[in-house]
Order: sequence, then structure tokens, then C-alpha cells
Amino acid sequence: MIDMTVKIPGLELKNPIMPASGCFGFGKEYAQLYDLSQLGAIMIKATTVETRLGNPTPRVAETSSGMLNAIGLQNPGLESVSNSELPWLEQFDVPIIANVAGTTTEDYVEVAREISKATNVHALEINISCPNVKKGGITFGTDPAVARELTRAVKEVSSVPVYIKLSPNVTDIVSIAKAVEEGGADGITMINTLLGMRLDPKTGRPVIANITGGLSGPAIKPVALRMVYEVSKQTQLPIIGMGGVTDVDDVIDFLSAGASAVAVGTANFVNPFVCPEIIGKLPERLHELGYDSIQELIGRSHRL
Amino acid sequence: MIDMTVKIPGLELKNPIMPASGCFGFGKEYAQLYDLSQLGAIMIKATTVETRLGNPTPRVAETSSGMLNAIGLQNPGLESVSNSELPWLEQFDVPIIANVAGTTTEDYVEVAREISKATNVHALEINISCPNVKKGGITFGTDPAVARELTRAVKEVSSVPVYIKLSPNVTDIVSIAKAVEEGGADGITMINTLLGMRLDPKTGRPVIANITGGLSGPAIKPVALRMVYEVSKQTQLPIIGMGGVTDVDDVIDFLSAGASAVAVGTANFVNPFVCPEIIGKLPERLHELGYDSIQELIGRSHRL
Amino acid sequence: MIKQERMKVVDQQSIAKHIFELTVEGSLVDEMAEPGQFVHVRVADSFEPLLRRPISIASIDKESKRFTMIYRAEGRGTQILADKRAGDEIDVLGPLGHGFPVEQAEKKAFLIGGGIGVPPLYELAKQLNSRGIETVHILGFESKQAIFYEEKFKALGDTHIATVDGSHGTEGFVTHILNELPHDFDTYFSCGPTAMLEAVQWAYPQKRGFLSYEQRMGCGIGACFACVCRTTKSETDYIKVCSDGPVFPAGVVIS
Amino acid sequence: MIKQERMKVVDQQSIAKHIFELTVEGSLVDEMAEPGQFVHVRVADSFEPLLRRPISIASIDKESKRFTMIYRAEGRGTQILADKRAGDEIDVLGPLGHGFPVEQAEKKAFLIGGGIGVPPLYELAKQLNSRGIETVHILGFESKQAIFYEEKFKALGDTHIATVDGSHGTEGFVTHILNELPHDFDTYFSCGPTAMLEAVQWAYPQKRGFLSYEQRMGCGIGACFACVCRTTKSETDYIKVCSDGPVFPAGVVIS
Ligand SMILES: Cc1cc2nc3c(=O)[nH]c(=O)nc-3n(C[C@H](O)[C@H](O)[C@H](O)COP(=O)(O)OP(=O)(O)OC[C@H]3O[C@@H](n4cnc5c(N)ncnc54)[C@H](O)[C@@H]3O)c2cc1C
Ligand SMILES: Cc1cc2nc3c(=O)[nH]c(=O)nc-3n(C[C@H](O)[C@H](O)[C@H](O)COP(=O)(O)OP(=O)(O)OC[C@H]3O[C@@H](n4cnc5c(N)ncnc54)[C@H](O)[C@@H]3O)c2cc1C
Ligand SMILES: Cc1cc2nc3c(=O)[nH]c(=O)nc-3n(C[C@H](O)[C@H](O)[C@H](O)COP(=O)(O)O)c2cc1C
Ligand SMILES: Cc1cc2nc3c(=O)[nH]c(=O)nc-3n(C[C@H](O)[C@H](O)[C@H](O)COP(=O)(O)O)c2cc1C
Ligand code: FES
Ligand code: FES
Repeated sequence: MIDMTVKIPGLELKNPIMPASGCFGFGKEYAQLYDLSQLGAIMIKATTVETRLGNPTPRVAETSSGMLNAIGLQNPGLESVSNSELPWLEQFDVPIIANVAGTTTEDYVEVAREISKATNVHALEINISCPNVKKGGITFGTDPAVARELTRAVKEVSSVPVYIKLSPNVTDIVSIAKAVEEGGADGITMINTLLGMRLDPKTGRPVIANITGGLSGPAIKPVALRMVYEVSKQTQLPIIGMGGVTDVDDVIDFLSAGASAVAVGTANFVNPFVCPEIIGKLPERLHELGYDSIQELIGRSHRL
Repeated sequence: MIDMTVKIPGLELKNPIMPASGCFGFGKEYAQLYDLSQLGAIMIKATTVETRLGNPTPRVAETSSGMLNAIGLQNPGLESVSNSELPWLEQFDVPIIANVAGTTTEDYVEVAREISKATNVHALEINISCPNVKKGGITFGTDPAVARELTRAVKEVSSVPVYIKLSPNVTDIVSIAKAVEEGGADGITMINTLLGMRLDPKTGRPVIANITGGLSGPAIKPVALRMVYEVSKQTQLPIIGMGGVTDVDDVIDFLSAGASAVAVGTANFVNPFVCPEIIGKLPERLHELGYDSIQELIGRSHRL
Repeated sequence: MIKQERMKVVDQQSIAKHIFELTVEGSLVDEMAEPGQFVHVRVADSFEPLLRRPISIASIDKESKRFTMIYRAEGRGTQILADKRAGDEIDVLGPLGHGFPVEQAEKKAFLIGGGIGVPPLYELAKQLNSRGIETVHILGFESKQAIFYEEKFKALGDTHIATVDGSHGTEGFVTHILNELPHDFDTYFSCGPTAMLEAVQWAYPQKRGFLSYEQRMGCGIGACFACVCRTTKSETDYIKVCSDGPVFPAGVVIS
Repeated sequence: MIKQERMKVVDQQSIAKHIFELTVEGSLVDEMAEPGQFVHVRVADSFEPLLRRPISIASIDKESKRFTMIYRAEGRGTQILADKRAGDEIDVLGPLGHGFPVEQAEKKAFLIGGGIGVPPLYELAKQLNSRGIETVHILGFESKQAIFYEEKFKALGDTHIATVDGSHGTEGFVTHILNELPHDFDTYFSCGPTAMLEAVQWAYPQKRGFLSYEQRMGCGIGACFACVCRTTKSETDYIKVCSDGPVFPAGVVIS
């Protein structure tokens, strides 16, 4: 028997696979397709204090082996998430990681305090890295001192462990990771999207109404993997890795590079069954590689 | 008649298309395939003071719509480039942009001083952004003050205009661009590769001997385009844009975003005739779009 | 129920300039019901192109477990789709969204379509006719070469064609035809470019109408918030074209 | 001269486990001369996979303007290649590099190959034979299922097979066979995994030998410095496998 479980702060995962925030809504749509209890966890869409309408459309554009999005943190707001989305998810035997976003430290603190009280929220993912909001968001993720203080503030109020979601749009991701470690973070999730742009060659106009958007999908996997490798080498924090995962070997790569669990984002749009399919294939792949547990594989690239 | 010419400091280009540094050697190989005089310019492989052997192999790895490389600035050294490569290139009616690399400011200064004396070198491209050298290189490109001082030092000794090649692996590329503008740069070339990594899922080992490498090709085009757009909006310097260009519409995109000319890197490996093919298609594509000259198209995305 | 299936290509025909008719077979067809629903098609096993393409269901044949899509091969994805041949397989996710409410029509319906908005109106016309509803088809195309299914629509009811360049039927837009026709219908159904949908709503402010909208999509099933539109209901209300639509009653969507 | 051509697939056969024989036709064949040269194949028009794949020329038929490649379909690119059928086109760049110097053999040559290093030895054997040189073939494979071209080599000269699992011929590596054979040849030619090339050079320190090397490639024509190896000549000397090789005299390349 292959041991698929992973234990990281707040989370006892039956397997290391979870959908990434923003690519799975609040689970309702995918629940039509398969039993969500199969998942290791679910990272729900970013929640802000107030209802957010997000950016104008078009909000997505395709690129080579990737896509751009500028959804802009559209979500029904803290109250509705707490009173309706989270209770609905209780029917499934799956821990929820609540993605928290905001414009000011107070926003983050308020959402974190409230949402961490929900019984099925086992961890928070603090989104200091969304490239698609004009204020706040992006600077929190690019300045180590600011990131550290935000982490502290959120840690103070959260009833569950706090993971900080890092932005790849920085010169030195390790310095941000170390800063949030100092700030008391329980873990790191990475990476969010790379800031990119697509133009319509006919008109010269940006395809995305917001002009720029966040690049995700297989195109960014090499960058994500490199960053996970660097951060796992230089901090002690557990990492939930993501960026371009589409199949079981991508998961193997992220675990090897040092991630303790792996999130799948864009690939859900291409194959809505991708998460359960990967979960199904993982034990056999581990066996082929000669491993008995996920635990053994984590960080093996550093031990070669 | 469509006016394909572009005039930027030091360079009177018959068309805006040129092979990117490191993807075209010193021209000899491609000269077997077509007449290099067709090209707008040639960016030759990075030249350092001494002969460099570069990194161990494997030095390249394929990724989704991209590739990683860690050549590590292998080149025959200043003397050999000056005495043999550059004179050989004189048989072609094409301006050379010499790519200059080094580990210390003194290295850069020495190469810049000497190589800028060659009659066919019309501009320098200062590679402050190569992710594949262990010392020097990378920090020059990530700290605005250091980049400014290096620019100054090189400007002082160069006999031809100086373009600085920016790294995309930074939090704020505009701040670097502004710094080199202050330092007296005549232009900017961008972007160099994104730092990435690939693992072999069977073994967990990095595929590239150097562990990490630079990501290039269509995968990075959205990031490149976004950065060119930002920098062209916030500085006055002419830009030679690059990153993932494979066809004529990619060129249209970079020009629209604000580049004055466009370099083609990785695509040369996929289709060695890509540069002359794009040059052949450009006039008709401009005509279709209703433009009479390259000049009119440059920066149109900012004027919408 | 939404299914994902590798469906078998039965037939692919070029039926007008850049327009292809693609028929596929599989048990996913059992799930199809409303005209105006769509499928989300993965055109290649590669991740280049990455995203699925939303294509309307143009006609359904439950017995043979086949359905037909009609699409314009223009961009990268649809061009790859156009290369598929009988015997190939394509990955189809569907049926998606909510289609035209056929039960809302009483006696006579106007079906107003433009370009690649025309295909879903064909299954709609078939279903309305089989319910005894008279259908009038007002269809707009770029030019004569771009017209498809004219005869098929004629077989189901009065059919009026407009072409932008005047090379066939009325010169101009469908609204030019609408201006000439008596308002003797109870319900209209429309699919086409947003500007056309606007014009149609403007033309019949008093009529019951249903319009099918387009938006760029990510997931196609309601999870990613790519395809939202605001509504007339309130400042903060919005719909998702993929899962709440693509068909909405007139007067609801701010496009 | 190096050419880039969309060549026509004439035939594709599965000839052993995961091993395919692909024959293509086009005027690029006119440029082919030396056995041991290779071509750089673009397996799809898409940029996914991005890079070309280097594949050796396994046999040349100048008259019909055809040549044959033999390859293992293992990774993403070669698997796509394996789907090509007669009538399809593939984009071939070649011929590339410098091959085996057939004129160096005097009377009798050993041709020593392992796995997917075996294919170029076939054209080599043909050319040596037509020059009146006797060839002995020592070929190593994983297992019986992986063996190809045994009969074809036998038709040209003495042929010895080793398999790692012993399921056919000698159990073990080609070196096990070499140990048993008299050193009655003047020249050897070898292509296969680096470890095998090392072992072969070790076995015949006094003989004239030529070895074909493998490296990951970018451009395939000498411009990108991806495929370099250092040499025994000096601390700073290096060669490029793609354009200086892939074939080098024994004792030159540090691998
Ligand atoms: C609900 C719905 C039903 C549709 N039904 C049909 C139909 O029956 N027949 C038909 O020909 N077309 C239909 N379309 C439009 C069709 O989806 C686009 O023409 C197609 O996605 C373009 O893909 P491409 O590969 O040609 O273009 P590309 O330029 O390669 O597309 C790039 C990206 O943009 C998206 N995109 C481009 N144009 C559109 C568009 N107009 N609407 C939505 N996304 C777009 C693509 O899906 C892809 O993600 C429908 C669209 C929607 C939303
Ligand atoms: C000069 C030369 C001649 C060759 N001749 C043959 C031949 O006749 N028959 C044959 O089966 N193989 C041959 N090979 C090896 C062949 O190039 C690789 O097996 C093939 O590139 C693997 O591609 P893939 O799509 O299966 O693997 P992937 O894993 O998808 O390849 C990913 C990348 O790595 C490169 N790569 C992977 N393995 C190798 C390798 N062993 N050598 C070089 N690059 C590699 C690929 O070219 C590609 O760029 C030759 C290699 C060289 C250098
Ligand atoms: C449409 C879309 C919406 C996203 N929304 C969020 C979000 O609300 N919060 C967040 O932290 N990340 C968000 N992300 C980022 C993903 O969670 C993930 O970090 C990123 O897409 C990289 O993973 P991938 O390549 O597997 O998609 C979003 C990504 C996409 C594509
Ligand atoms: C194999 C390889 C070698 C490179 N060598 C250099 C170099 O020597 N100097 C430099 O400034 N950039 C070098 N680059 C970066 C390219 O010039 C270019 O900036 C980058 O590849 C992005 O463009 P592309 O996507 O078109 O390849 C190299 C890129 C590749 C792929
Ligand atoms: S396309 Fe994802 S919500 Fe509509
Ligand atoms: S592959 Fe580019 S130099 Fe050999």
C-alpha cells in the first residue's frame, strides 16, 4: 500500500492534490462532475470583505501553452461565503483552504478572523500576490517587510494555520518567503500568476479589458518549479506548490522540488476531471518510481 | 511601397528584424542557409574578455512552448571575436550589435571599449541579465543603482551607442529601465530569459546540469510583451523587443507595444529561416493592417 | 448531466466560406435537451492551444446518438478542428448552459440570427416546429459565400436572408428585414453578435424575447468567473454566460 | 548543403518494441552523403513540442529520393512522430554534421552499436560493403523484443547480437562479444550510449576508431553551443557534436 497522506499545519490530507484558488469557484460546479470528497483539499476562490464584481470582460485570453486572466477577485463577499458557500461544502469530507484577499491590512484581518471560524476551513491562504487588483494586493507580495507585517497581523487573528501565497513577479522570492516565515506563517503556497499581456495583432488593442493579466498554465511550470526549489531549500516552511500542473508527472516534479502538496489550477478548465484523475494515478506512479509514500518523495531533488 | 526602415541610435535598419544574441552564434552557420545581408541587424553571441567554456551539459531542455538554456556565456573571447568573427561578418551589408558580458564592471568596460571599435559594430548590447553565470551578470540587472553605474561606465568608453539588455526576473522592470536611462543608455533591449527549471520525473534530478536555466520561446511572450509595454510607456528610450517571437504577427505585437525593432531568438532553432521569412511577410502584413511604414505602427497600443 | 467524452467524428463538411459542419457521435448526446445549449471542445490533446472552444449545438439526433456543430474556422483552435476527419476522436464537454425555452413560444416565433449565431437556431426551429409553432427565420451573413443552411431553414418556415455586401437577399443587417416584417409573432429568439442582440431588443421592446450571448470563456461550467455580464437587476448583480446562460430573457443582460 | 524541406512520408512501420522505421521522400536526399549524418526533425507544426529531434540517417536511397530513419518512440516528440502515416508531411532539416569516414577503413571493419545507436551503422555497412570492405556487426539491445534489422545486417556481414536480459544472442553488453572476437580488423565504427563508447575505446586502444556521440541539441547546426564536449586537446578546446560531429576519431572527445 502506498501512503498517500500528507500532514502539514492544519491539514491532514488524504492525498496531496487540491484545486487551486480561483479555478474551482466554491466547488459547486465540479461537484456536478465528481465527488469532491476525493480531493486532498479545496482552495476556494479569493474572499474579500465586500462583494466584488471584478474587472470588465474579456477577462481571459489564450497564450502559447498558457492563459491570461484578469478576473479581479470577483466573489460574493465574506458574509455570503461564510453563510452559504462554506456550509454547502460541509457535505463533503474535505478540508477547505480559504483564500483571503483585500486592499488593506484591515481587510485581510477582517476576512481572516471571520472565515477561519468556519468548521471546515482548516487553513487560510493569504493572497498577497494577485496581479489583477489595482490597489493593495500586489505590493503586499513584493515587499518583504510589508509581507512580514501582514503575515503577523493575520496570524494574530486567525483560528487556523496561515499559508501565504507568493507572487512570482519579484526579483528575489526567497526574501519574501523568509519574511513571511519571520512573520509567523505556517506555510507557503506558490506560485500565483506571472504578469503578462496579449495584444490583438489586427487592432493593437490588449485582448484583456484590464490590459494585463496573470499568466498560468504549462507555460509557467519551469518558473514555478524553480521557485519552489529555491524556497524549499532556504526556508523551513511547508510548501503547497502550483503552476502549470496538468498530469501526475508534474505532481512528482513539484514534490521532488520540495512541495508537500500540489495544487492544480488552469488544468481544471482543460480537463475538469484532472484532479481525481491525478489522484487515481499517483499510487501507481509512486510504486513505479520505487516509493512507498508521498512523504519519501518530498524534496528528493535536494537530496541527490 | 511600405517603408520598412527603422532609425534608432547607431542603427539604420533596413527592416526591424534581427536574430537575438546567443541564438545565432556569430552568423557563420546561418550564412550557409541564407544571405545575412537581408537581416535588419545581427546580435552576436555574448563576448567576454577571456575565452569561456560555459556550463556543463546538458545545457538545454524543452518545456511547454519553451526551452531552458544554461549555455553560460560560452564564447571564444574578445580577441578572437575582434580578430576573426567580426572581420568575417564584414562581407555582409548588415550592422552588428555586439553583446557584451562580464563578471565585473572592469570586464564590461574592457570588452565595450575594444569591441565598439570594430567597423561593423554599430551598437553594443550590454547583457546585464544573463541568468546563467554565477557571479556578476545577474545582480547588475536587478539593482537599479548598480545598473545605472554600469551603464555610465560603459557609455564612457564605447565608441558606439549603448543598449542595455534587461532581465525579466525583477519586481519592477520600469525602475531598472529608468535607472539605465539616467545612466545614459541609448536604448534598451528586452527581455532576456526567465529563470526556470525542469526535473526528470523518473529521477528527480534537474535536466539541466546547471540546475536552473533561462526560459525562452513562445511561453514567455506574454511576459515580454507586458514588460515592453510598461517600459515604453514610462521611458523615452527606444526598445528592441524580444521574447517568444515566431511569426510576423508576434512582430506586429511587439511593435504595437512600443518596440522599435524586434529580435528573434529560440525560433531560429525551430525554423532556421524564420528571420528572412518574417522579413518577407512584413510588408504585406503592414499593408493589410493599413500602415505604410514600420514607424507608424510603433507604440500604437498606447495611442488607442 | 454534464459529461466529458471522446466522441467519434462521423462527418466533416465545408458548407460555406470558412464554415464547417461537424457531426460527432457518442453517448453524451443522450444528455442533450434544449436548443441553444453548447459544448466545450478540446481541439487537440496537446496544451497548445490550451483552452476549450465553446460551440453551439446546431442539431441533435438522439436516435443515432449524433449531434452537429457548425463553426467558422478562423483562429488557431477552430482551424485544427477543421482538420478532423471521420474516424478521428474529439474531446467534448457538455451539454453546457441553459438554452432557449421553447415552451415560451405560443403560436409564432421569430428566430433572428447573425453569422455563427445562426447554428443554434436550427435545432431551435426544429423543436418549435415539432411543437406546432410557426417559425420565421431572419438570418444575416457577411456575403453570399458565407451563407449556410438556407434551404434547411426554408424547409421549416419563412426564411429571410440579409447580407452585409448585398450579394444575396436584402443588403445590410437583419434589422433591415425586421423593419419590413409585420410584428405578428409572440416570441422572438436571437443569437449573434452583441450589436445585433442590442438592435433586436431595441426593435421589439414590447415582445417576449430570448437572446443568446457570447463571452470569452475559461472553464465553461461556471467556476472561473471569466464570462460574466452585469445585469439590469442591481449594481452588484451579474450572470455567468456559460452556466446561467448563454440564453437570457430580453432586458436582463448589460452587454 | 543543409536544406529544410517538408518531406513526404512514404512508409512508417513498427519494427520492434517502441521502435519505428520511417521512410520519407524529397529532394533533400540529394544532399545526403556520409553515413552517420543526421537530420533534425520537427514533429508538429505547433510549438508544443518546440524543439526539433535529432535522428540519424539509417539508410539512403538516392534514386527514389528516399531515406529511412529508425527511432524509439519514447518521449513526447517521438510519439507524435510515430503517428505519422504515408501521405503526411514532416519538416526535416538536414543533412547535418559529419559522419563516418568510410575511406578510413582498409579491409575489415567492426561496426559496434547499441540500441538506437544501431541505425546509422546500417547505411555505414552498406557503403563499406560497396567499397569492398568486410564488415562485422556487433549490436547490443535491451531484449529480444527490442532487436531490429538483424537479418539486414546479416545480409551484409557477420552479425553478433547481445541482449541485456539474455533473451537473444549473448547475454550482457556488446563488450562481452568483443572480448570473444579476434582483433582482426583495421578500423572500428561505433554508435550508442556514452558508456558503451567509453568501453569500446577502452577495449581497442591501439585501433583506428570512429565514434558517434549524442548530446541534447538546440539549433543542430552549430550556432547555439548547446551540444558541446570538451576535448583531450587542451583545457579550453571543445567541439560541437552537431556540426563538428556527431562522429569523432577515438580519443578526442571527453564525454
Ligand atoms: C456559448 C457560445 C457558443 C458559440 N457557438 C458557436 C458556434 O456554434 N459556431 C461558431 O463558429 N462559433 C461559436 N462561438 C464562438 C466560438 O467560440 C469562437 O469563434 C471560437 O472560440 C474561436 O476560437 P478560434 O480557435 O477560432 O480562435 P482563437 O483566436 O484561437 O481563440 C483564442 C481564444 O479566444 C476565444 N474566443 C475567440 N473568439 C471568441 C468568441 N467569439 N466567443 C468566445 N470566445 C472566443 C477562444 O475560445 C479561445 O479561448 C460560440 C461562443 C460561445 C461563447
Ligand atoms: C546525433 C544524434 C542522432 C540520433 N539518432 C537517433 C536515431 O537514429 N534513433 C533514435 O531513436 N534516436 C536518435 N537520437 C536520440 C534522439 O534524438 C532522442 O531519442 C529524441 O530526441 C528524444 O525525443 P523524445 O521526443 O522522444 O523525448 P523528449 O523527452 O520529449 O525530449 C525532450 C528533449 O530532449 C531531447 N532529448 C531527449 N533524449 C535525447 C537524447 N538521447 N539525445 C539527444 N536529445 C535528446 C529531445 O531532442 C528534446 O529536445 C539521436 C541523437 C543525436 C544527438
Ligand atoms: C481564472 C483564474 C483565477 C484565479 N483566481 C485566483 C484567486 O482568486 N486567488 C488566488 O490566490 N489565485 C488565483 N489564481 C491563481 C491560481 O490559484 C494559481 O496560483 C495559478 O493559476 C497557477 O497555477 P496553474 O498554472 O495551475 O493555473 C487564479 C488563476 C486563474 C487561472
Ligand atoms: C540558447 C540561448 C542562448 C542565449 N545566449 C544569450 C547571450 O549570450 N546573451 C544574451 O544577451 N542573451 C542570450 N540569450 C537570450 C536571447 O537573446 C533572448 O533574449 C531570449 O531567448 C528571449 O527571446 P526568444 O524567446 O525569442 O528566444 C540566449 C537564449 C538562448 C535560447
Ligand atoms: S467560463 Fe468559467 S465561469 Fe463561465
Ligand atoms: S545544437 Fe546548437 S550548437 Fe549544436
